Amino acid sequence: MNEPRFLLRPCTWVYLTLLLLTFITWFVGVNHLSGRFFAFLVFGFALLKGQLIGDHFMGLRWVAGPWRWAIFIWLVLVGTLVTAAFWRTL
Amino acid sequence: MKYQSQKVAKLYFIAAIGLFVGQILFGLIIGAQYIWGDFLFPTLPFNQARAVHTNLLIVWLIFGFMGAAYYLVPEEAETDLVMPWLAKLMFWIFLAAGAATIVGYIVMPFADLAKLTQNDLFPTMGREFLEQPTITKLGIVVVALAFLANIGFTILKGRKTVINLVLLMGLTGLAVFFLFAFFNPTNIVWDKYYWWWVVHLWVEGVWELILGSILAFILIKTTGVDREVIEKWLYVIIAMTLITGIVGTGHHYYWIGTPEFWQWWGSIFSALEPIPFFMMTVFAFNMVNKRRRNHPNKAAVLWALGTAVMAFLGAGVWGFLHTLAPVNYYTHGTQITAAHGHMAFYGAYVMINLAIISYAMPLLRGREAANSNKSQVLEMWSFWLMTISIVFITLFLTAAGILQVYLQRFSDNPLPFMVVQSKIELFYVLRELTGLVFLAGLIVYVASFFVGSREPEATVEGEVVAAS
Amino acid sequence: MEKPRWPPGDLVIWIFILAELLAFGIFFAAYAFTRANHVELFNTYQLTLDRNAALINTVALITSSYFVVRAVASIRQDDSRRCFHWLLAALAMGTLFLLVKSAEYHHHFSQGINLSTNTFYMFYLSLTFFHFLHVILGMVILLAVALKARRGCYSAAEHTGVETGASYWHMVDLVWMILFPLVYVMR
Amino acid sequence: MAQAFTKAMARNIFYGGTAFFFLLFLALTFQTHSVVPERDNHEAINDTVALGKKVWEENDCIGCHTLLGEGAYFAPELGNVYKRFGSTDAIKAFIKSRPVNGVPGRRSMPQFNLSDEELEAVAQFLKYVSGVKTNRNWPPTPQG
Repeated sequence: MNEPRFLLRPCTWVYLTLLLLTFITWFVGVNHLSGRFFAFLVFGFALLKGQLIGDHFMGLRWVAGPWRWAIFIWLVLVGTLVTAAFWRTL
Repeated sequence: MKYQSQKVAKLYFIAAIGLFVGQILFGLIIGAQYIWGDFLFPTLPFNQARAVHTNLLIVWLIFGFMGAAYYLVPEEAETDLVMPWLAKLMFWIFLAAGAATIVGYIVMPFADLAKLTQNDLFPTMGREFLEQPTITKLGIVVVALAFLANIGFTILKGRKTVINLVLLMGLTGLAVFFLFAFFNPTNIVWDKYYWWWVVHLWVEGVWELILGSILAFILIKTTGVDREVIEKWLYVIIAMTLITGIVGTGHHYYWIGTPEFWQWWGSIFSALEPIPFFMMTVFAFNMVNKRRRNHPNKAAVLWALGTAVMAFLGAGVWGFLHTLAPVNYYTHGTQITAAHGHMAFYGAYVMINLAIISYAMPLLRGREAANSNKSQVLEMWSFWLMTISIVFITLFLTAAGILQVYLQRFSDNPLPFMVVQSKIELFYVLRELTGLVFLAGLIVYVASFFVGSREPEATVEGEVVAAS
Repeated sequence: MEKPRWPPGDLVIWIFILAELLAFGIFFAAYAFTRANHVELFNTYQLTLDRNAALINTVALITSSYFVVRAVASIRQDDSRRCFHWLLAALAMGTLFLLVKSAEYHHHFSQGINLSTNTFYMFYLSLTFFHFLHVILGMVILLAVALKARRGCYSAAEHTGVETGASYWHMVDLVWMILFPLVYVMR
Repeated sequence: MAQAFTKAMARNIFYGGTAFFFLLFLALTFQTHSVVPERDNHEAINDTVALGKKVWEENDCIGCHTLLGEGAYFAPELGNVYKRFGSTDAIKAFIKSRPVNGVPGRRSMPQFNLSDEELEAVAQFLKYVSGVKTNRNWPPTPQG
């Protein structure tokens, strides 16, 4: 292991971040918070979580070439389409 | 040809080509009826001639598949067919039953045929593509069972290759899903729902397994590429085919009384259906580029590549054009469907049959590897004539369809069906003229079997440097 | 060390991951655009969903993905026993997901809700059920990998199978990350 | 190499994927079965309609016409013909009046010489089909 250890493994930090973002999303959900700010906040979290999973769990961070961006591109596409559809309704 | 019993394939191929000629002639007749409505009326009304056109297509394609199976299964399994006599017997039974049915369509009104064949006892006839009298359907089942037994036992006895297994799965699926042809409830929604289990699960399901395995066989033989590589591609392609195609059946369930959710499931999965066809194109060109040898039968390679391209265009692209529910709302049941049907059937199934016939026939007729140059040149002419014709037929029908949709369904003042038909007649004339070119191509194709058969075989001009 | 040009696991699984993501992506976009035409309906019926169940399920999937990451790390250190245990833990989390989701379905079905009830439920049931089936498929793959790991079929040198199963499972997790806010929360 | 693209893997995906999606298809079919009775107008099915469907089939009507968009594209859509014509009598009158030798230069429906019972039955069958509830009330216009 030549990466510095901050108490926990990097993947554990990622895991905790995912949990934190999930709890915020849930909090927004159970309180029925609505509108552009909250909707796109939790959706942004979702995209971020997707990128973390792609990078760290699926290991694309350690890959060179086009596959490095496979998940990222998908997230951008889905993100754009969903945002376009939700924008004027919120 | 390595095994004596492969010879039985020749019968099947000859019958297939003969029926193909019949199919095209009747196509021209109904094409003419689109222009001159009273052509041959009332001797041969449109519906009877159309039944001949479509049924001949199905029957000759199945003859071709069976011939292909009898040719390639022994070679792959490295053993003779277990029951060559049964293959011959079934050939004559199938041909006689098929011919009798076709003659029945031609010489008598449909209702008389129904009476003659006792349709009352077990009514199944008179549904699109399944027009056959019940007795013919039963005959098809018997022939299919005997055929599967013959092929199946041969495969069990010999070497088990992926090509043989996939082919067997495809042919078994063909037989199994045909059984839904016997389910004919009065409730029109269920009638239609399960009718598609025959039609869709055939042409967008199990037939593609047959197509894939025949294509893989031809590519192994003509390119010399490693079997492992080709078989892996075959698996990936057929996996994508069924993954998208099975739920893709939903694109037929938009407007027949079935629930709305099919519009979503059907649209999404059938939108993915072009993927396996695209992969097939990439696969075929890849293998030919990586070839380890130049095969002297250039015509067969041309047909194989043509299949991959035209199947993608006809089934993939033209299918996608009208598969999404919001588009299909307007195009369902118009000439757009006819356009797609023509190019898809030609590109996928006609061409793969002509490809295997092109590859196998010279060997069945005692050649070492290929026909003479002269014969091959003729055959390649027929390839271009027929293929370009079908492209134009498709384009003309698409144009007719777009106009039909606009005039009949989309404009502010929708016109009645027959009024619209007379307005788009020009395209039917163009389609019919192109159909004549197709017939010319077919005549050239048949001629290629007789021309240059005494001349020496074509040879390759020098070896390829093996690609890495 | 030079970075590899290929993602971990068998390349073929990545092609299928892309195909699956494409299908889910289209489904998500279809949901969003259909919602834009039926905002009232979607907002009303979204409230009938159980966000607590969705939270448990999200946590279950994330945790399970994390366990799979640990399983891969274990086999990279040549510890197939530990790899097996992490995979079992991941499977347990997957089972939890299936149970909670089944309870949700039971609740909806007992109210007579089905794909044809309305457009919102059509999407909700289609999307989550399609995903549900992927969880099952992913678990079958993980189970196969786990059993092979226990038999010691993998090593630090050769563990493509573990990476293949892991990549697929992370995809199942990834899709749920989008699905959760999109269907349960955003309004 | 990690990117080994093995045949065994491709095979597993073929078998697994096929089974998976076929089961999904069966599940959707099951779901279809539970809701179709609300829309398929089965209340209208009786012996006359059943006879009508047989007449429809034994004369290969689908060889020229479409029914809910499926069939041949040579003659008009009949899924909504009851609505277009307005009554079963109009349908019967049309079928009955077809000239034996057709119309010079134009398409014409053959004269099928149906009995009164068969005529009534096929008209009732078409009436039944027009009562099937299709999505978005397909076809888009009364012209079919």
